Amino acid sequence: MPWDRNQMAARAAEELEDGMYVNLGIGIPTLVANYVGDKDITLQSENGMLGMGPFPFEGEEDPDLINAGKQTITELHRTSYFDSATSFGMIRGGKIAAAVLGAMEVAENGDLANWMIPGKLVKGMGGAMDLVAGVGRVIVVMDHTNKHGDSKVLKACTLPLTGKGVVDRIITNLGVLDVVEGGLKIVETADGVSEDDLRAATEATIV
Amino acid sequence: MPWDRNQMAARAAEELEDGMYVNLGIGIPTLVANYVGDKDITLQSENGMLGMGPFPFEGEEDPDLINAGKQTITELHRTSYFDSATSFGMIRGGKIAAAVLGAMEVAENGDLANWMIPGKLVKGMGGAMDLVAGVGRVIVVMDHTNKHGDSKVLKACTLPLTGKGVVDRIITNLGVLDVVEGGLKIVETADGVSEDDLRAATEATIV
Amino acid sequence: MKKVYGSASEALDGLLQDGMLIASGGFGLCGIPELLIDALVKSGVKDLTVASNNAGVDGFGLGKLLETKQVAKMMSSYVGENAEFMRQYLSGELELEFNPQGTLAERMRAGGCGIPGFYTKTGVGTVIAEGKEHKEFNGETYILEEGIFADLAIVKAWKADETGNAIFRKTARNFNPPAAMCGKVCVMEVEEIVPKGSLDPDHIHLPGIYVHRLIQGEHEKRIEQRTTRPRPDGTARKAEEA
Amino acid sequence: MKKVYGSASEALDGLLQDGMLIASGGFGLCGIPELLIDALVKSGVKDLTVASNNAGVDGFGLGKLLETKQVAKMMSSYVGENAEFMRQYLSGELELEFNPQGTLAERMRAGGCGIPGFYTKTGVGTVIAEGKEHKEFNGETYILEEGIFADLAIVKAWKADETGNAIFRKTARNFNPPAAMCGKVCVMEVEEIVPKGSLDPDHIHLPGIYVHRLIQGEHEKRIEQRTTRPRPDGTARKAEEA
Repeated sequence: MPWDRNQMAARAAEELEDGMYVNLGIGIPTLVANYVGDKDITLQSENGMLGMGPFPFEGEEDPDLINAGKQTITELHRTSYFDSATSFGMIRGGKIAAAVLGAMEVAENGDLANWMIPGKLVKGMGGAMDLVAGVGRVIVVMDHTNKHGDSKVLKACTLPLTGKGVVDRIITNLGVLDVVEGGLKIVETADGVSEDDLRAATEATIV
Repeated sequence: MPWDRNQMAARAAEELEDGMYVNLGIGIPTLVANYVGDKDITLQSENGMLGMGPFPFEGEEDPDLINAGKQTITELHRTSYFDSATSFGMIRGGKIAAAVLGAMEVAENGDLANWMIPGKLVKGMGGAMDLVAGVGRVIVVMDHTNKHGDSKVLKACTLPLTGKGVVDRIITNLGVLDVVEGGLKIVETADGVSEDDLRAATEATIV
Repeated sequence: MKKVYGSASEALDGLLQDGMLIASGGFGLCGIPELLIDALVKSGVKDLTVASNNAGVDGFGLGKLLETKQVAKMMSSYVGENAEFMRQYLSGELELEFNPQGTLAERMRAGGCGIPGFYTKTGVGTVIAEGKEHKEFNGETYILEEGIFADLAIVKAWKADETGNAIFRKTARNFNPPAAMCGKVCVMEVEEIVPKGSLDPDHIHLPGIYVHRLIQGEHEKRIEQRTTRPRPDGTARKAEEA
Repeated sequence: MKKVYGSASEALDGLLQDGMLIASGGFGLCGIPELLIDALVKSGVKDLTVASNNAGVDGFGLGKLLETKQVAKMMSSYVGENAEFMRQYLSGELELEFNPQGTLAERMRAGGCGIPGFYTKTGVGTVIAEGKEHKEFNGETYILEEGIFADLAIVKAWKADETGNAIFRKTARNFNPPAAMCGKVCVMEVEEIVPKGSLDPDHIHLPGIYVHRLIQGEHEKRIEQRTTRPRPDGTARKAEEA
């Protein structure tokens, strides 16, 4: 059976190691925080914070304390605040060990598209281009196919790119794939999903 | 009679206007602080401080509080501290209105040499190159001639430059000169010093 | 040298010109210069280029300045929460220059620090890189991005002393320091002006040298996404690290 | 993930290699990583390139590392207080790359921020510009300076919590944050390690993400130029602004 959103998030959490500073994107990646367990993970919010805590209790929302998705959050004992130039300095400078991001399309060469559908959706890349260019390891978490059943794991992206050759690992509802020389390599499959199932659902070259 | 060190400093202080952020170099420029009177001047110390106060009272020296000349100083109510990258960001970014600096040589085109005598003195430029390139107005304060009686106000500098075409005004023991199109213009002379005296002591073209 | 002004409109007096480039602090609706934006609306200044990470929402923040069509061009990274923006952009009334968020922040800081250009890996191989100089360093390709030198910066801090030394609160700091740095003139609004000497010099986030005019005022500080979690036992408790 | 080590030597264990590039914080003798410099001397690591604004004085700070001839090259802006340095330099034993002070600080910050190169007006028309790329922006000439990417950064802060969040005191901050940023690994010494949560998150000067290893120790904090003024009436009084 393919993984659900929470299972994908749990699988992504396995990628994170003790002591890592990590940036989690919006959507499924946000859920990853629920599965880090005892690991000493520090979450960055790229609007200027390290050590992002959970949502506040009702009535304790602070308009001066939001995450990159503009949601009210809380601070922790380890928290530090800084300005946006410093925040992206640490991103661009490779200080963030990993980013877990959603995607519209990923290609077998590691290309990532997750910010724009021409003529349809013009919201902007926000910090996504900086993250994929700068962080140590880019892990994409997304459904393997779109709502029409078409593969989102492609030979080449069709949408405008967020970054070229930037993705290291893809975690979908069907399994885990690594970007390697010549295409994608299957790392594992979801329980009850065979390698053939995964290949059949994938447009990209699997080596 | 030519101005003495304190008179030169007093004359330089007249250049400073209310509200200015100013950087004072080592030597005579340091004395300028004694003559700003009631003007609201904020002194920068380029090692990371705005709002530099006077020397501490004996017994109150703080090893964590020094100026760019490595002397112990004090803070004021307006003081702020910052790192060296930020400090030179404000210098390079033109936020410092004026720098008052000493010099070995100044040329009629505004070239300044004050950091090195080849084969003899290799101390380094410190922050001088950043200051002359970045601040709004560069005012040089120095003796008009060296100890051999040779003019330090030259047609062209002979020593390695600190900056090219960077000097706006020169205040010497003999008077005040501005760097203008085609050479230097006499702004005023010290009491009892004639324009002819000043011309005679100057190698540079006076227009 | 008085920096403190009586109102946002007074603080902007003499600084505005049609067609000017304004850099604004804030991220989403957090830490935005609400009062100065309102004063810009009132002033009627037009054909503005505004460098700001976001474009506000409909009816609040920079959204107000879009409704009055005073903005000709936005330099932003994300404009997703503003229907009027989208309408004007898609109809060609409004120009939009997308900047990756970190590139935008660094371009502001660079301008403020006298750096006209810097190289970054961000955006290489994407539409962002089109038309920009490419250069190799140690075998990797980078693109040249230029510093932003704004005619005016409008920013919001938490507290400042009369000399403009300012501190920010939590994530409301965001783009405010880099925006302030890149303005030829910077006007700042704060929640409280405190006496000189009451802020620890080691705690200043933005030295007063960057702040030319200063006002104090009331801020709505609207929350864009109010997210909470259930209180386990009904008693007040701060979120604490395990 | 423990960052706290028992001694400077333990904290450097496994990080040292002959020929490596080390960035050091400090200005003059103010805010220098005294304990880590001593541990470098003890380690015997050699052929070092050291990026540091100054080279210490004879017998203290980086001067110690020069006496043992462990340094092959200095990247500095001012080395005037060190006779042994001058001797080695003039005899050709030591290589010296002069950097204008602001260029050195910005090169460190740039390296730490993933910026391989930036343009500056500083040094144009001087020996500093020789051999560097020149480029025009808006009719003015700038030179290209490259980011510094150090193998190791050694810095000194006042206090830090166990996660490495650090604060500095007065002008002892200086080059420490940019040096810390540009190190692949950064080791920090502090006067006091405090429990997590005891530093205000708004007061952190250097977030712990930049700090990989941390030690606490006693610092001599030698004063280079002890300058004072006479106490007018013999009673203790703090310098106050009029």
